[in-house]
Amino acid sequence: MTVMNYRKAICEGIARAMRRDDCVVFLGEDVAAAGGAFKSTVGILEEFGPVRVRDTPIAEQAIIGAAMGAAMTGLRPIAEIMFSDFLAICWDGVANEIAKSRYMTAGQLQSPLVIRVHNGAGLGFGAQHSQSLENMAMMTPGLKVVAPSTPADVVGLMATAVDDDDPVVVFEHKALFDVKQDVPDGDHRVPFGQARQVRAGSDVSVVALAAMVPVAEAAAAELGSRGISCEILDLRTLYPLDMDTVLASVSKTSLLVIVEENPRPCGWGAEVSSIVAERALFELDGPIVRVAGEPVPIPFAAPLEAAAIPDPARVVAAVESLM
Amino acid sequence: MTVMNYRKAICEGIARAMRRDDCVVFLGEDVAAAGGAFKSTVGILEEFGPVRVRDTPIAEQAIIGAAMGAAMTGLRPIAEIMFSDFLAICWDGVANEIAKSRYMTAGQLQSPLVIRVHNGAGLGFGAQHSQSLENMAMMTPGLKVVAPSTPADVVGLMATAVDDDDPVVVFEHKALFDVKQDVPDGDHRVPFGQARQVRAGSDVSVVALAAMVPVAEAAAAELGSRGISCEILDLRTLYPLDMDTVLASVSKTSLLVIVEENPRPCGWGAEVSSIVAERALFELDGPIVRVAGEPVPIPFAAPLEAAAIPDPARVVAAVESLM
Amino acid sequence: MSAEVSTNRLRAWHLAMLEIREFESRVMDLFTRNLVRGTTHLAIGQEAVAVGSAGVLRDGDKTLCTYRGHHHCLARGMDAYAGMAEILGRSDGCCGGRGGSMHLTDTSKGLYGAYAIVGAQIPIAVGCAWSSQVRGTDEVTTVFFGDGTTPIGAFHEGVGLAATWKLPVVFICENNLYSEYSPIHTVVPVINAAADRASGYAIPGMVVDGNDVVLVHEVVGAAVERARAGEGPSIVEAKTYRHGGHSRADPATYRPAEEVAEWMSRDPIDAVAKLLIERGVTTSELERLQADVVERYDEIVERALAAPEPSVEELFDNTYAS
Amino acid sequence: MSAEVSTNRLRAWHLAMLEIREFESRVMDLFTRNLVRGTTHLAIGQEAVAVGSAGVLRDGDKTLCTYRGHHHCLARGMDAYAGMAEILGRSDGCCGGRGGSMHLTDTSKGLYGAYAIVGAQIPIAVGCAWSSQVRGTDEVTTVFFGDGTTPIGAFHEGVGLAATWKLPVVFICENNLYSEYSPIHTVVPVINAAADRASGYAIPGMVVDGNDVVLVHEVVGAAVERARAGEGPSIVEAKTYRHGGHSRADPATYRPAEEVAEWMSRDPIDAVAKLLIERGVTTSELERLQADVVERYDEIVERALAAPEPSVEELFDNTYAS
Ligand SMILES: Cc1ncc(C[n+]2csc(CCOP(=O)(O)OP(=O)(O)O)c2C)c(N)n1
Ligand SMILES: Cc1ncc(C[n+]2csc(CCOP(=O)(O)OP(=O)(O)O)c2C)c(N)n1
Ligand SMILES: [Mg+2]
Ligand SMILES: [Mg+2]
Repeated sequence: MTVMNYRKAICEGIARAMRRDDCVVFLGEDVAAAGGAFKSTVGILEEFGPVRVRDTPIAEQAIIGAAMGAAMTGLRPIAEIMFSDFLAICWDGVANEIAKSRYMTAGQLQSPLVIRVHNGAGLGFGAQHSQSLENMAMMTPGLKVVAPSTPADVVGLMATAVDDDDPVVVFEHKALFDVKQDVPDGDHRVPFGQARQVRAGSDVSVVALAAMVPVAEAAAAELGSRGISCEILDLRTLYPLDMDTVLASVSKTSLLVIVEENPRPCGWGAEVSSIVAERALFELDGPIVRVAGEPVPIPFAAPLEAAAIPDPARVVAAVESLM
Repeated sequence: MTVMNYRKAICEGIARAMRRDDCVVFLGEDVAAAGGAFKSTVGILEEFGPVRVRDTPIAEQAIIGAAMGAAMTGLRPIAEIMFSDFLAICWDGVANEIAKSRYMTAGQLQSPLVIRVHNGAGLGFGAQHSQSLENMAMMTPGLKVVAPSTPADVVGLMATAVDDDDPVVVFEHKALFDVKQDVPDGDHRVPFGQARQVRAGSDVSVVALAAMVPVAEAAAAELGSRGISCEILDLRTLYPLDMDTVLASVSKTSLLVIVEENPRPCGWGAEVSSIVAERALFELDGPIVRVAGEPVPIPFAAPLEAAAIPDPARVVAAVESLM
Repeated sequence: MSAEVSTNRLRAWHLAMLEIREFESRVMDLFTRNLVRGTTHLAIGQEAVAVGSAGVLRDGDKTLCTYRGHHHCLARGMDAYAGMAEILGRSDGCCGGRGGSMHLTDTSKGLYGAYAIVGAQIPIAVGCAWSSQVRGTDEVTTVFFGDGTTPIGAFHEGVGLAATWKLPVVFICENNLYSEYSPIHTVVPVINAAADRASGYAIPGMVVDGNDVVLVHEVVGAAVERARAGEGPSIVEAKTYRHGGHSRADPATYRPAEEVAEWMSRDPIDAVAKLLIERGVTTSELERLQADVVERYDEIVERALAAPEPSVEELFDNTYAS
Repeated sequence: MSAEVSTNRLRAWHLAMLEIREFESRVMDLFTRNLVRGTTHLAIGQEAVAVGSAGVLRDGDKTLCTYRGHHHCLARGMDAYAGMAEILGRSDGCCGGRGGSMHLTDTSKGLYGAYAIVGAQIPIAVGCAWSSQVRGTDEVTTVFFGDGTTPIGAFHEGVGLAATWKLPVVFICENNLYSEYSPIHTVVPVINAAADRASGYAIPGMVVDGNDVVLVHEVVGAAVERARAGEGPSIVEAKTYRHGGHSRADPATYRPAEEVAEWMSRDPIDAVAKLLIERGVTTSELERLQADVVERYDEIVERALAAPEPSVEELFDNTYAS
């Protein structure tokens, strides 16, 4: 075990993958010489050298294309897109090419690659650098979608992502970079499609992801002190989606609250809610409540930004509305 | 009243808007001299001339940027993106610039513009020319989202879209182009945020959009012959979203089936389902069933393409599962 | 220059071009008879670009093309039956009927995909070339695109990365004078849609008569050798013409009659047939050849039409590896 | 050339540059004191590009810039208090605190936005210019971008459309030698990141010393007049240098000490001060000017810090017009 923060865990996850497999290459803007805009890839260039680790021009379509072409021809690239907001520039490559090519060619073109993006709000970066866009990936068949909430999961999910033969988009949440945790040494792996039970509870199931996991935990602590017992599930991956664990929890608690950072319309929580409403409606003792980002661009000013994304108070209120 | 097909209605809607307001300009790839790749804009160049109607290079980012810049400075552009799939190329312009600029500048930058896209499957165009992507627009605060199912709505919603001071994305469904209908003459307008009751019924509410409306109608006819009465609602716009009408119908029928063409994960139907599960759970007598596109890229071969999107038989089966 | 090319080679090229033309004519015929769904983009008139370019490649070299790519696939050795079955949406198709006319693919022949979003193939091809560099091979990637593709961002990002990293890729523009229905000069600000961009990337840009298979072979050959030697990418712009419309049933009435007539008189297959006749091949031999091709395609089309469609049980196959 | 510029004009430019530098220094100071959230990108060292360029514009002309855009906003007349309040996230900010440092906007001054996605502003600026053409005006749009922006697709799509449609827009590259932390020559294949692209669009491409306000004014002026006359767009590449890091607390240790020293010795404000002194302005007068500016900014910063933050009740304002 080694204690490390989320930022360092990103680096560790990449380094372990590159040590394990010579086919893993890493590219992105200022990821090499500068160690990344968030200093989350410091030392990778030094350890693996300039052939496997490359700084690119500012050209996200080229980065994604380069990753796909390399993946189709024997490498396992990890590509960084500096902010998830910039996926909008290269979404054709991600959603129309990478995600679909295996299907369209009956398996001939394969893209075993990982796209890492810095995701989420809370740091005052403004509307074009703060979005939570896991749902954009989740709505695209052919992509696997990962969003770790802890350093150990960052490392363990990266191992699984790099070894996976499908394209994986990993959403790393900027607001979690300083969170510290013990991370297992060696070949630590977290399988896809297994939600983590963050906290067991009996009164209400709270499903969360990424930076919303600590928000849910804070709310659960507060609710616990009021005698309400929350079970918190961290989905960890949106495709594959571990509905078995969610449904089992709901059938135990009979109440479901979903906490998601993206603006509400068509958020990942909508999908989770609709699956529960289709498969377990009669298990529910109350409405399915979604505590989601407000439907606005992320504002810059501190009080507005805070109000635009869920906080523990809103989760507490949502749970109490069900009691 | 004039009978026209959906294709002609597109042209009519644009022409009426351009006649009404000199500030309306129209641009896109081969929309002018050639009258559009789907011949849906034949005659516009001839009537309004080469200053207001322009063929562009193949450069979707430039098209969207040009539309936004023009909209910010006094014009009301209508921009065509030939296939909705190509939104992926210019999504930064649409989602990060056009959708957010009003908010980010406290109202200084305004983009009163319309983006028309050809959307949907069913014609054998393959995975990169057949997607239903209304949900991608719906998940983006700042955009209005329109998807007409009939010629009269094509004309009436275009009038509303062009006059609206917000950016509007209009999804025109390729599979509906030959559908004919009486279209009111004059200043026909369909307001945003008002679902259309396609068919009144008492047993189950069926909510649909665009090409799924006739699918729902065919299913309802079949179900009617089996003694099951469906109420069909055509949402027409996804933002604003007319949940009042949906909730009123659900409180009457107590059952809800949603029919959507997009692949299921995070489809617009997920949002509708989650709102009902949050606001009207106890009105429901059965699960909320979503009949959605299968989570695959749209395959080319006829039987596979047909199987990838909802058809009346699947809707019939869904409704019967609730009886 | 043609003097340096052996008669056997010219014969092989001629035959390859005949086969492409026959393939495309059959697709057109099937489309007109409503037996092909969706859309098709034919390369009749552009055969020399494909055959001349493919001729310089080795096993291991990679080729990426567009929705208008049947000729490139055949030129690199795709089985015509697998291509035809794909266009007809049959399970024997090279993509099991999942792709269709715009997406013929056969990685066993170095064909790394046909892409239907204008420009998308270019950064991907650059990635293939990067991979060849990283893996320490001397493989080369060729990537095809149209004149109308040169305004799009993906083209510039791809060329820029390749030039900066000196990657072994050759960008080959088939300038058929039209960006869909628009004359190319109405949508780009330069004379040579592709080659004139090269200076902006400090790489070579060459223009070649794309209807002269010998010249194409020579110019693309030089660019490929340069790439193989580690000297970086080039842009080759081949001026050519599609005999028919852009796609589907496009009658191409937007083209001046004299322009069409002039280009028809410069048919790339006629040109190489003339060379062969100059070298003593007889007209009757050429006619026999043509008759053989027709016969072979009669059989290919018949088989493809009789092949089964994919089964609905396979709908989800290959969405994911796991 | 500087001989042709009146002393009053030089004085005005000098003052404008001083104000920008003071503004930026205050932002840096506030950021260091943790009073600015998120990030900032300062233009200390690049003042001459902004002031020289803004000087050639008229009312009605439009300017679009980037996250590194404070200097352009001030040069075109943005109220410094409104800018400072915006950077501090106050409701008195030019965007009511919604935008922040990267998005200063004031359409009343022709400032049509500061964009934080590299390259995004370029097609939008082209749209502004198209609108000017459609509306039959002689307005001109200037759009700023960095050297590191030249590889991105949006840049090429925008320049291409403007060149094809002969739009009244001037593309002004501030080449500060770095694409974020990467030396520009490591990420582009040409010597002049922007100007060398011009030939690929058949438009003029000029290189100018961006630290010489007089030269900037002249070269941008010529490009603007050309655009205003309906002769189409140009690319101007101004070589300059940021004195500090890319953003936030970047110490910019990736830059060679000699390079920094050389550029520091070519400070654009010092250069114009030298001209003024040559024309008889006294050092003490310049010192007084500087002191006035400092005093004014003391007050601006104090007011901005005291201004209220926007209220949560206004969270949804301006998401939609209706
Ligand atoms: C990004 C994108 N925009 C538009 C289209 C529609 N489209 C398909 S082919 C084509 C014309 C392409 O012209 P060119 O590059 O010259 O190739 P050609 O068809 O002549 O071979 C267009 C506009 C597309 N497929 N992708
Ligand atoms: C599309 C996109 N990619 C990456 C970034 C992150 N980023 C912000 S500024 C910057 C460097 C831009 O360099 P340059 O264009 O030279 O402008 P400068 O900052 O030097 O003024 C980068 C990579 C971004 N904002 N947008
Ligand atoms: Mg062409
Ligand atoms: Mg720079």
